[in-house]
Amino acid sequence: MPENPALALPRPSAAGNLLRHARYVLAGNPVTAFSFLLLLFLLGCALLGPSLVPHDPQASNALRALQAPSAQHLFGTDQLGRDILSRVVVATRLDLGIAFFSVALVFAVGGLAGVAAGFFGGWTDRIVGRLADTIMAFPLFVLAMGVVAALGNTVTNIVIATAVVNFPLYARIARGEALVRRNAGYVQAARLTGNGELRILLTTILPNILPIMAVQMSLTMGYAILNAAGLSFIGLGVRPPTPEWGIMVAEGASFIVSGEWWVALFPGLALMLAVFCFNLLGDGLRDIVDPQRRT
Amino acid sequence: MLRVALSRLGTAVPSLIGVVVVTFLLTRVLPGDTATYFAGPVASAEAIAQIRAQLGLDQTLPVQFGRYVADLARGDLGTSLGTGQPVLHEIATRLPASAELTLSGLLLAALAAVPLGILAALRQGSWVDHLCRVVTTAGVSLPVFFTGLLAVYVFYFLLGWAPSPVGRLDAFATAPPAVTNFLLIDSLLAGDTETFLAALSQIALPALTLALFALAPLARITRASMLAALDSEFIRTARASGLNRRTIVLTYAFRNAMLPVVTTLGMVFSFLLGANVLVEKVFAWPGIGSYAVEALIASDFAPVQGFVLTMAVLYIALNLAIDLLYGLIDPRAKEG
Amino acid sequence: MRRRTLIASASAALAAPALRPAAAQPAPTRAETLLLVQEYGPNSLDMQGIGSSQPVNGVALNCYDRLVRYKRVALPGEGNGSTFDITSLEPELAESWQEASDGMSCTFRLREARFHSGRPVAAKDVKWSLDRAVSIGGFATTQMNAGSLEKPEQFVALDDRTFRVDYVRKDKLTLPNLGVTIPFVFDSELAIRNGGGDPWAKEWLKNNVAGSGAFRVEAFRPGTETIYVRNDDWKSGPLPSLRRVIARDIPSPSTRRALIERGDTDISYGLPPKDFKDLAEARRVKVVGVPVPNAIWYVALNATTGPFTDVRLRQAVAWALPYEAIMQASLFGRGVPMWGALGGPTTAWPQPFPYSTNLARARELVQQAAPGGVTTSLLFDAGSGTIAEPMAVLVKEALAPIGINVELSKIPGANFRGELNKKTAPMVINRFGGWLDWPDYFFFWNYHGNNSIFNIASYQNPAMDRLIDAARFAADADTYAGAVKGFIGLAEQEVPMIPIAQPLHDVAMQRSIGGYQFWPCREPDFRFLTKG
Amino acid sequence: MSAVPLLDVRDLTVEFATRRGTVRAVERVDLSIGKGETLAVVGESGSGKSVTSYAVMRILDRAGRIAAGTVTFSGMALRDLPEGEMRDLRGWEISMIFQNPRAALNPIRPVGRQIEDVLLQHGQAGRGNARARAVEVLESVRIARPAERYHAYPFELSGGMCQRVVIALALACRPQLLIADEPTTGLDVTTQKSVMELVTELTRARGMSTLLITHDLGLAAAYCDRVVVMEKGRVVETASASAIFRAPSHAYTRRLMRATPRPGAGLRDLLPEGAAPFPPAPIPGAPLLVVEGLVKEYPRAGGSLLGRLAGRAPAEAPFRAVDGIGFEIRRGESVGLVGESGCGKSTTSMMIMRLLDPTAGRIAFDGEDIGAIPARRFASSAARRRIQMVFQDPTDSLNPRHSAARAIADPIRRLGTLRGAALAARVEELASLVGLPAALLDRFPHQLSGGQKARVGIARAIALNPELVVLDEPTAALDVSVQAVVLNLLHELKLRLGMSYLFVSHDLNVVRLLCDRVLVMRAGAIVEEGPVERVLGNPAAAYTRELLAAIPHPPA
Repeated sequence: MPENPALALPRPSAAGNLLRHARYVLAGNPVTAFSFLLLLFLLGCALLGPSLVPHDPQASNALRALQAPSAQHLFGTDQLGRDILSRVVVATRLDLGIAFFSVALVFAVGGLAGVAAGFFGGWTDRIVGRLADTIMAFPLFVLAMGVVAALGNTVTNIVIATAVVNFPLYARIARGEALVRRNAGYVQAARLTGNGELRILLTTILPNILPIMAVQMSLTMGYAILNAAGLSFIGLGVRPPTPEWGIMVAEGASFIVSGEWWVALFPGLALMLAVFCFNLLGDGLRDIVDPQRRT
Repeated sequence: MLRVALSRLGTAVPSLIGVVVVTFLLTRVLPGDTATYFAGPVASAEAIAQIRAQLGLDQTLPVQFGRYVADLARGDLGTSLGTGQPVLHEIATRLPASAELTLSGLLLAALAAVPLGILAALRQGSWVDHLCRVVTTAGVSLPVFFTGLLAVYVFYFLLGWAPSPVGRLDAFATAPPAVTNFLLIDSLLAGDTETFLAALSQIALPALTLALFALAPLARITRASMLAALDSEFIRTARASGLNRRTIVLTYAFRNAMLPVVTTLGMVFSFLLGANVLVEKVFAWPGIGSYAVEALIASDFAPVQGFVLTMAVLYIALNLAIDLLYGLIDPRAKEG
Repeated sequence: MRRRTLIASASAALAAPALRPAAAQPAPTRAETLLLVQEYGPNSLDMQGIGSSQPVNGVALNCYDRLVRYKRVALPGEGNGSTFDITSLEPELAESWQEASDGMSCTFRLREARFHSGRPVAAKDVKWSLDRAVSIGGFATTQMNAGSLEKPEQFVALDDRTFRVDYVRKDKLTLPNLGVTIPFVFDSELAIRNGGGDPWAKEWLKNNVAGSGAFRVEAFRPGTETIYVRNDDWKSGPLPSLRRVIARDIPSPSTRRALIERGDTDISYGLPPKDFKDLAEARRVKVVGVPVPNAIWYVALNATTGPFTDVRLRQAVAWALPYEAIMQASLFGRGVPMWGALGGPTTAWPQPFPYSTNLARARELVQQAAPGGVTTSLLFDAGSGTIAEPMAVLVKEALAPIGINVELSKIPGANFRGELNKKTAPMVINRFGGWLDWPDYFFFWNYHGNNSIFNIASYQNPAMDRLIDAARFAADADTYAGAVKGFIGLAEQEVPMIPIAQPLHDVAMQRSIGGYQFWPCREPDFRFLTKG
Repeated sequence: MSAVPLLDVRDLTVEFATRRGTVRAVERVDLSIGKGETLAVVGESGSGKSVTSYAVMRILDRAGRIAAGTVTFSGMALRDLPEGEMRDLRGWEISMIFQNPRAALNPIRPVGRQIEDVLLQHGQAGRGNARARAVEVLESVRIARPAERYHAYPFELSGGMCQRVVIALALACRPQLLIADEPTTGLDVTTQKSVMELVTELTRARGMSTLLITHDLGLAAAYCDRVVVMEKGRVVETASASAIFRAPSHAYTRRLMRATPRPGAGLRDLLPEGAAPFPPAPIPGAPLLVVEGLVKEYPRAGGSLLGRLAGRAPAEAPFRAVDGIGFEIRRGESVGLVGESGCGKSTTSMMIMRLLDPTAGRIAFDGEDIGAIPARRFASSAARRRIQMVFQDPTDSLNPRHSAARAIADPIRRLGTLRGAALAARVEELASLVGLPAALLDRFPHQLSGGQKARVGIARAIALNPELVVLDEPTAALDVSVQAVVLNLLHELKLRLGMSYLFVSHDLNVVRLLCDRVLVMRAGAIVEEGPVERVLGNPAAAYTRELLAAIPHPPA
């Protein structure tokens, strides 16, 4: 075995260590550092955006419809003369919100189910496994469409649909991680010290797989945004006139051929940037959490 | 091998039952009254009731389910109201189009992603690595419908490099005699270069659009599994034995790294097959994805059910194929 | 009755190819082949069948013959083709016809025509086809009933080439209704032979053409393409100059636009109004826009439940709508304004209502009716979202300042009719079009107390019903004119629905394409089209 | 030793770029090997012994680089050699074998092909005769039926067999120097013996030089001419094997030698001088644990229902990991359970710990049949606190997210009554009992050394004053010097707290030190049982004799 001299060095504290590790990873990885900055920017838009934008994102003006980018309208205007920059910025909150809540939901349900399946095995495993298999056997995007179509196209249902299609992924990852740890020494030790199985699951297994799940959550955030955009393109998205990137791209798509490229391009870029950010961030987090398994 | 296959099929049965039940329920809770929709714009209440009875929608859910399962058992997937054709027939004619497109996209993606992933792993932390990461991530960050539209605009409308996006063949070309129903293969079999080129030029843009999307997962997994393989002890043995770099990278590291790549390839394939809905829409590709979406929007149950069942069967078949492929690559897999 | 169109009608002689083709034909050349792109194609080849989609009308039009067709009226402008006059009929399968002296039947003399199968067209085929239309149920039967064509007993085959229709009542719509795309003539022997026991051969006719029309279907690939080839033996009109027509389904409107702009297709159907406007302005391709007879984009306000039971609020909305903005941003000018009329109602239909954007009056009316303001929701069909969605957004924005808060609800196409059937939606954006171009026909569906699905406002007013009924069966022109003015005036007063615009039906085609023909069903008629 | 060394390393310094900056893993190391000589490099983990060998081969990880020094092989300066030439040298002039032979082979390539690859690479065979040559090479490492084994995959071979293949790979091109990096670590003693004998024989016969890298002084002494001792990246002593055992000159070497368990040395002898001798062990009391007819069966893998229906998998007899064993442990007694890997000793200990349910048999603890209580429910049993365990891998057995204090307090919180300040006091008391500085209690496992983690594990095990403690190879993952301390600590605690031990180990020398009685297991059964002096001094079973004979003996 190659000896790793770094491991032999004394280490001060967990938090400090993680911070230093993060800094090390970021310094050696400008792409991840960039994605962190991007995330801060997006969060800034989501929190402060509505009070910063130059125009009312919903105010139409038929006289100014479909104007190319100019000093007054940096991103141009759309079919109804609304300021695209304002709409793109304001949409950040909704899009990030959809992504965040769907990921939180799937983590809570899928992650927990997966951990239980991996840890308890037996029937729990079989039921969760079957459920995940059944969902996997569906084409995911079509399933998401079906869920939204069946429940109605509200933000809540988009969140639910995104969570449902991600369930197998989370359940599988959590199951795998729990399975590896099910008979780890410290879990056996916890049994010896009188912890019940459920308690071990919640206090021992779950916290230990959190970092790996965090990586997945970041990657899924990007997918959730894309998913919502795809649903919007089909016409199952958020209700108009609420600004949302997917709808804006879908609406703008019909103007590309006629030369009004800005209508679709800027929301498309925002969408891409956000998904890009979360994907890179997920990669970066993986480097920090688990350098061995970066994919 | 046979045992692996059989046990795979055994575990797939409950999933299949689950898919049948979920699909049935999902299509039944879809809002919208099919009967009203298809009765036409100025239908009387009786006309609607008549259509409802004709569709069997006036029965209770269990009865409808029973009928549905009985039909399925006879291989009858029902008739699409949207296109008026038997679903089985439509899926059979449309599946090759989707499969050809998806496979082409996947092939393109694999041809680009695998070398890229290997390179990134070999030069971990270098600019190649970062570039690979940024490019592939950017590819997966773009909604496919956006990429597709942009591609049509630039390559067809502005530059005129690509032919008009009107499906698998341009309107004036004649399809080669059907053998595999893959136009590229059939035209070659028929020795018809002209049709082959026509089909190739039609498939190029949509396949590229799909490939761009499939690039990221493949490149990532290639890179990761190459890193893991390169890091493993047998590579150290190979290096210590003085084997040349080519043998080490390709014969030793890459063949071992292929296992997760193959799994991901299968996953990406099944994902794309269902998810190229949007690409099919943009490029007027007569595949099953766009078929299912149109049906879903129209609350047309039968095609949605048929599509989902087909996908489920494909998914199971695909996993089986991957298992068998695994057995070819990895002797350990044969042991079960 | 004169039909109002955007362009004053004029008559022009239509050149028709006079040459008969030789017996042995070379394969159609590209010049003889037309490529047309549309959003989606037919889902059946049988327009009488249940669940047939809009493009099936095109199959009925091109592959089958009717007894009669409407008189073709040239559209103004060089090479813009023709529209029609629904009040005057021309022969198609029938070479002549004579209404009985009591006005309660009409006898048709059939021409010597042959089906694609080679069998001569006989009166029994006509009877079978019309019997089928009134018996099959669904849309076909409803449409037949609209012209008082209700039961098989009305159709009598006198001999091989003589056919009589008996009337159940005097109805000015009866004869015009024989020209729509429902009462077309099947080869009844062929159909019955292949029907597999089904007397109406529903399944077989869905996938097979058994007609005598100008085109046969060479390939029918639903969702992909439909290919038509000319029937060289067509007797019911001049032989078409096109020998082959390929109709491709291209779902993406951008692609359809790109195809026509780059010259890769001859005709592009169903683009968003924005694209038609651009194409018309660029003038590289020809855009023919015909105001769709008897069709209107409107906002319906529920007069039975919800806030708009108060007529003042309905009027307030009518005064508040941003008509100009909608015309520009949603319809891109591809429509006829239906607002700002001066003077009383005329008998023309559609005709503008006297409302225009006047926020002060609107606010005043809201103050009177609901000082605290109103919150409500506005439904529209996702399927027509390109137009309806911006329209809805503009309506929402315009109503907010006068105290009416609107939540938009985009209903997927499949659910839209279901929602309308509930009769509870307070506010709906919709477009209605009737094939039979009479105002009483429009009002019967949209305002009558029998509360059809299209009376979206659920408007109930016995006075209105009396006027509509009076017009439908009016014996003389004056009574008719009086009733029509009466119900239009009432509608302007009560505004259960606020007309916004009469849509144009646009088609983009290469400059080389001639002989365009607009029919009530709006599908392209290949029989008169020319290329080059 | 010839005048001109075959390999000469001078002033070798290797640096690694880590997140904490540059770390010197090897510093100014000098060593040389003559033709036909066998040199051992001995050191504990982190001593830089393996890194030295990788530097010689120039196969350091990406992060590592040779910062200074020269490496001369047969007069060639390896450090400046172009990579292509260096590659030709590897496997051809210098070759290497590794620890964990199964992982060292490409898992999805038949072993014969892997040998062919090397032969072809170095021109030792052409396309035509590669296969025949590979079979010859396999035969030369005494692999039976080599033509058949040519097609075998590593997973189809035993660990010892894999190591033979690795040796075959290394010797295929008849190199001049063989570097063996911990070649037998992880192998059973009997396998270790045959592998080492094979290597010695082949290298002697071919006049090769060998560089043996090991942590095991005994192994080094038994097979090598000279020994280099390394500590923290530096060479502290170089001497002939016999000299270093007779008169180690450096303090570190002396400490290392002392800490190595060996026949004739007691527990206290492992520690530096000055430790007070232990008080005499008490006479074992009444039986505390009685095991009778204990059986554990596992179903064979791969028998799915459908597979069975298809008739592909006839119902096979289940695998018996533990086959009806019986023994007892008395109060205050320390019983050793020894055997090679796969003999069932760990399964036995898990069943006694009640982490695993037995298939049959009785486990009576203080008269109560605890074997009847399902493992899942044993956590709430009263007997739980009375039986505790110290795990093999101190790192794996501590929750990475819990501090040392929390780990030690955990059993008390769950099963004890102390709370708050009393609990904290008890944790500190336990820490001092196991010799863990109180300052370390707030640290997390990754901030503790291996020995410290072992102490935390022990403190946790004794927190509830258990009567029986199962020690599952508690020192197998530790360096010898740490092992010596931990073993002493365990014995001390046993005496002080009056506990009984079941000590599971593969290392007879360690068992000899700590146990009163010993059970020797093989293939699920106990082959010999008796007082430790009798069994190890005068074994009755042939298997026990075999085990004893396999332990490497340093030259007298």
